[in-house]
Amino acid sequence: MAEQLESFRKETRDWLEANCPPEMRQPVRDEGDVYWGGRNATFKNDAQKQWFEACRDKGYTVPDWPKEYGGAGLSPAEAKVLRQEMAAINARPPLSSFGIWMLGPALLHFGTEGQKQRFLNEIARGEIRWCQGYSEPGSGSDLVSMQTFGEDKGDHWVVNGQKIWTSYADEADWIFCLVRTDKDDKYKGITFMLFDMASDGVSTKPIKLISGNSPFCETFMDDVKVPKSYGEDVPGYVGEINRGWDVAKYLLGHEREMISATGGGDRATSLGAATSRQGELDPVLRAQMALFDIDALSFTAMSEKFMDELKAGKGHPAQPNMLKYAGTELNKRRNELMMSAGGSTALEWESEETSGGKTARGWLRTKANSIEGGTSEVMLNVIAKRILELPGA
Amino acid sequence: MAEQLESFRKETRDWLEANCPPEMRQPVRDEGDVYWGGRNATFKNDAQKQWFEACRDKGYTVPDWPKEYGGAGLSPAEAKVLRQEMAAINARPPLSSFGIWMLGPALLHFGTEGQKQRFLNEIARGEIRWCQGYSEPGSGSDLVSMQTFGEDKGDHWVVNGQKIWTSYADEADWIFCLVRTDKDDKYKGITFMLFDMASDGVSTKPIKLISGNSPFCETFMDDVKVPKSYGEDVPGYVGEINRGWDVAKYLLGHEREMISATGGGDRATSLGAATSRQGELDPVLRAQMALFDIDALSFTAMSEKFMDELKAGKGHPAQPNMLKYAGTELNKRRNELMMSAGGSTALEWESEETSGGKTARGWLRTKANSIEGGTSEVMLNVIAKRILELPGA
Amino acid sequence: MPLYHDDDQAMLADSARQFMAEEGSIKKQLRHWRDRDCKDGFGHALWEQFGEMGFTGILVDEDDGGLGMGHVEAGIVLEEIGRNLTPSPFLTSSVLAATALKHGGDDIKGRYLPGLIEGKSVFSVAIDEGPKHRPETIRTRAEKSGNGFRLTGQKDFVLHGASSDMLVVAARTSGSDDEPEGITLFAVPKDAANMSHDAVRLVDSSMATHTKFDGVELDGDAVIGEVDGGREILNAMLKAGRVGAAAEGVGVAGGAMDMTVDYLKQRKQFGKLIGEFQALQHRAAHLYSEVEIARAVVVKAQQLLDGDSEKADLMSSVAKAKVSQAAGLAVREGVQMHGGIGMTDEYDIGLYMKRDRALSEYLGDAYYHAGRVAELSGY
Amino acid sequence: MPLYHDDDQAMLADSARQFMAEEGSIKKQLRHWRDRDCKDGFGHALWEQFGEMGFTGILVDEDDGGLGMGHVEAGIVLEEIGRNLTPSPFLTSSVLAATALKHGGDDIKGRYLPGLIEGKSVFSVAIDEGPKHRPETIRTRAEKSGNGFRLTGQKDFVLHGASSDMLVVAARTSGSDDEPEGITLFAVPKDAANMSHDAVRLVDSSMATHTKFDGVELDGDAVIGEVDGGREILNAMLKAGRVGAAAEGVGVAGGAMDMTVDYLKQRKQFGKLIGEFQALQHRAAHLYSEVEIARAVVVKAQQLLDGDSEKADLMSSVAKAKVSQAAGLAVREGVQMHGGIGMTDEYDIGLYMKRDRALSEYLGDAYYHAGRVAELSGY
Repeated sequence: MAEQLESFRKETRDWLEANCPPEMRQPVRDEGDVYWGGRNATFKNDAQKQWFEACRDKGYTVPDWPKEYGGAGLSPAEAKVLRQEMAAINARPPLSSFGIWMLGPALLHFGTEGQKQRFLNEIARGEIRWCQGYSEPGSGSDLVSMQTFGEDKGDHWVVNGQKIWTSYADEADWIFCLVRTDKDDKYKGITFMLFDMASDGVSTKPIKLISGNSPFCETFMDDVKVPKSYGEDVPGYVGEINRGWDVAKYLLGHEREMISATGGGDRATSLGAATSRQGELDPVLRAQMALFDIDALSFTAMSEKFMDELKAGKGHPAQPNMLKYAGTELNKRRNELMMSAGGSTALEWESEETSGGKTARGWLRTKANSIEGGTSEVMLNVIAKRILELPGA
Repeated sequence: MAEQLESFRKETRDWLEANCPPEMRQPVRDEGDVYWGGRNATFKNDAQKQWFEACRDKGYTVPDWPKEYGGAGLSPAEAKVLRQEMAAINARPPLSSFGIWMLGPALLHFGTEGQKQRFLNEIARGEIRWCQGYSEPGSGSDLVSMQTFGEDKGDHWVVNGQKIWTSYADEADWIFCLVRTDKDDKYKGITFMLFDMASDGVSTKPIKLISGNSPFCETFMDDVKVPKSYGEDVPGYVGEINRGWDVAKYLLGHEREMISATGGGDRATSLGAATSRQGELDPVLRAQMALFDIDALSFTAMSEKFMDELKAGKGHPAQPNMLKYAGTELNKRRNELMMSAGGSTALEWESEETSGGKTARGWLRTKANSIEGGTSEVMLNVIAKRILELPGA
Repeated sequence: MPLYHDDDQAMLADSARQFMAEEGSIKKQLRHWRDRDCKDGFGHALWEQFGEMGFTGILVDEDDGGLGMGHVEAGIVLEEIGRNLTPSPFLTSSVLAATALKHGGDDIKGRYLPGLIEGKSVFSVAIDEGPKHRPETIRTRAEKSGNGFRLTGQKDFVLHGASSDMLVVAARTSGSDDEPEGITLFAVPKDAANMSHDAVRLVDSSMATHTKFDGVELDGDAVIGEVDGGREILNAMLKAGRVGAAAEGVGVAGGAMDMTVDYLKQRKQFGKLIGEFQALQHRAAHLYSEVEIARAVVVKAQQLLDGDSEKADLMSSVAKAKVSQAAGLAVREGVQMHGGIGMTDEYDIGLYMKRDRALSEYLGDAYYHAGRVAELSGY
Repeated sequence: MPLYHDDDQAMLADSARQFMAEEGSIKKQLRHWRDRDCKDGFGHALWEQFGEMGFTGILVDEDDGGLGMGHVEAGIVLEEIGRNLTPSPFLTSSVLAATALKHGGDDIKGRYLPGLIEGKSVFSVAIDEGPKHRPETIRTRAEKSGNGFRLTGQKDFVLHGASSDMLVVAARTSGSDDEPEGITLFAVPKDAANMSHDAVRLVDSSMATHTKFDGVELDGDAVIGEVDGGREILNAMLKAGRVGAAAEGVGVAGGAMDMTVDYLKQRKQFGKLIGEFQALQHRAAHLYSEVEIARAVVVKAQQLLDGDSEKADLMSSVAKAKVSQAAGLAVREGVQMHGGIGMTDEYDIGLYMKRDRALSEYLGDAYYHAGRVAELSGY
């Protein structure tokens, strides 16, 4: 077993050596370095193309998915080895996509064989770029109160409504979208639909954030026709009609885990050590930094502990909520302190010295951490109810 | 006007010079230095007796009460001058009592002429010591849910029930006590009764606190007979029967003002400056001290501002709630920091060096500040509702 | 003096409130100039209106053509500026520079005050060197040159630097970098040769400069006060500036809080107004208390400053720090309680967060002033 | 190593939990001894039971008759001690002194370890001088005297000092007060002449001494390890002690939290269980997160210590500080949420507050360790 893994590690190392171009062995600096795939995708340079294609052909865009759906069929242990070896050479992800992170897991769990064959392969091969249609202006934390409605027309629905916070809706090919199909049942009246963003009646509008331009959009649906089927065994929805909330909940849990996994920022480094390099720290600020570092290092330990427990099947289902709550609050505090340490330089919004206000924009962007993927308040509600079993509403 | 005041100041100074013995010109060190009056009161020494009697005869135990009720009938401006001149020589209060602080104001506002004549004079002359019967074991924040019941027997009630947190119940002569007289109306079914603690069926039990022995008691009432009248125009209750909640609310507001006035601890001194005298401060503790001092000095300003506004009739009725909330929370924080500064010495519970654990006991005692007289949670509810006008329960 | 506004001050507050809400609103000023990428970051027309209202000369002595009022009155205007996020050079010109000029001779007053009072002139102050406010250390040097001085060095975080007609510059005329003494203040006119501005837009859309003095030649009459006697004037400026910034911060905090409390009364989730949720109620109530405490300490500091009290220095730092904490809480709670839309540029709450950040940093953040409070208190 | 207990550790935890809940309960131990004004502050019979359970020798090598386990295992016992507020000399004897003795020769081990393992001997450690933990400075001096040493100085906050059979004393054999080197550790027997204890009861009812060494004559074989080589042993003791105290603190925090959450489910006010109020729910949920974070970092620090990692020093301070913050929150929230009855001696929640305070202070409070974290991280 351990021997097999070691031989896999050796193979992987060799394969990476042969296939990952030097340009792809550098940290992602900006959005331009990310390859999202899709119908209209272009490569930034040859290295990006070469790296993507090598991974695609090997199944390494989604290494732990089964081979028949475009993955490499790696075991969890093998997938971990691959991650470690890629990290060791700073290899960039060959393909980023909400298809991989969100829709894929939902289809693997709820999809029909036909859906998996078609959509998972498209995702794995970077052919179709997906976006997500969950929140609505009136339905944030209370997601299930959403109003976008699909009228049943026999073999299709006619969908009307508005979604918000659809990341990259303006660049995505298809959307997975929560649509109300029964107005009488709040929870059992939602269908998890899949449709082409090029359909008649779909339009998008980018949302500018306090941190500047953003990938988020508003998405408007005006008499959009969504087929109930895209061919044999390929329904136009995931799971059952009117039971899309089950799929949505499954994905929300998944999303919170993902967000919490990145919470707390770069955990390996001491914030105080990093910021003190900019100049001598004010003694009171130094004290706050130290108190922060204590919290951050402790949080990292909890994060590690939960991952270990999760792997061992010992995890509590509400743990991701705690990670998300504590991790995002910590990340906001980290950025407040970074702004303080940076002083007036960190206030600069457009200067070259700050790479266009990177510190300030990053700081403002973290304010969304405790909102997106479930607010801190919702997380606290869940902890109170599901872990502490406190009574009442 | 100003001239009159100046001549009053001169007279007061002379009077104090002549009447306040040197022993009474020192800060109160412990409970033994306080004179509470009452049927069984004894004086600690001649000076205490002399000072009390001089004040009693001058009406200075309750200087701003009308002369006919045992006061000196001073105007607010004159009373302030007296306070200033007493403070200038560190004069001790000649008489402390819940009669002065609590029942007196209630009688002045709600009492009959007969009640005022009798009870206010008794209070002013230190003849009767009162205690307060409000809370019950099941009714803390939700005071109005109290259950102690008085059965109407025509010319008297028969009272059964239990009160808690009755300060000095074991040393008091009479009690003013909330008793349910109508079980059908929560608010309009409570009577504010007055009765002798020597009545048959009244018993008390002291409560030991986490900080050690305390003046608090439990008070048990077992078929206690409370007359509806103590003579002509002297009802055995304040206000109307079944409308004791109005009196209670009035007094609660009064109590909160009193507690908030002492909140935040000794405001004139910097905590950091005081504690750094014990030795060099740890740099992180120093930072916390400085942040505390900022909050404390700012709170003092708010406290001053509210008093000024109150005097000018510009006060908001919910301001005492804010003072109580912020002041008591601050006082708890102050004591936590004092414990940290004191280190292992401050942990000592019975040693001579710490005067019997004064720092530790004081620290623990402050934990009650945010409970007694209305919890911090109740204060926040009131601010949310009455000032911010937030909706709902 | 009671810690509330007297009748005259209440009248001033009414007119400032009305004026700023109408003329200085976020839509009319901050967004207007920001969306046009205005290189000043504020509107000169509004500044002239400030002059017409008499705001510009609030702190200028009556003998010098001003209103001869105090920091309570200046703070009244600043609080409304804060509440409406009104971009203007009021703090730098009418508070900081005006305080400096108070210490100048008739000649320099005559040169600069009329323009200020009319709202035609904009003044900046150049104190900071480096990203953090450390006025104890002044490295910029002014060396004797002819019958004047030659200024060399760099100043940072010079608000409105590129838009100003005159900069009050703190420079060293003797002693070493960290010495308290040896500082002189200069009034440097905008057209001074060898002065260059690197103007940058800040997070709150205001404009600040890194200003270089590369051997700027100044006449002797550019000196404000006495040569080597600038530290005292600088301290007076800093006290006035801290208390002024704190007053503006109370406005920022109050504006953000009011927006948020309003939102709590409008937004529904889970079939309820979110303001019905007790967890949010308690947070809002706590925030309200903190803002009221901050408001009170600002008035206290203003009165102490107006009364020339010894405690004014300490309390100016207390006020600056407390407001920074309270306003920081207000904008963070504001953005969080607004949820997703609080993150959008379309809603104003994020603008409060941005202004608070810049204002907190200006003239020293809460940490700097906490350290100062400890030192002034002897620990 | 995964950050959870393996099967053996889980078994140990089960038996420790059961034992401590039954034999070490608040009623049976803490209140029992306290209400009798016991001069030890703990029960010797229970300490012998610790011996029978094998707890006493958890950190003692198997070769020396112990269980040869690590800090994870010691922490399992300590967490249950914390949860039940069980008074015992476990931390000073089985963690701190045992760590010191690990570095001693066979002779000294043979003299002291059997008594420890049987739960018959009680050991103390004398490190602090003055009210705050500052082990960087050691003023107590041991001067050469004959073929031994003569010990002079005073130690404070010596837990169980007057009840102990042997004290591990850190003294200076060379160098000046603040020097890292020049420290030697001594095993001072209880009957040493010229040693006197001033025993005081602490807020948590434990007993500590101010211990005076007024020319205590010690043989050379009282030295633990090498002369002048004590700093390294002291550091090992401190790391073990911090992580151990942190483990106990997690128990204190967890015990206080569980009591409080139970109370929220029982107490009614305003016609509702108070646990239905969202403001309290959110505070309880936040508290739970903080306690879980503290629990995790303690396991992390234990594993690093057991693995002899370089990071163990930093993480031992992180763990001590984090637990102190989390447990402080737990007891403060606990007392407040219990309302009036939380203030009474009759209810246990106040006992948690008292123990937390003493434990937080022992071996350095959160502020001390925050400073250490900054220094170790290079800022």
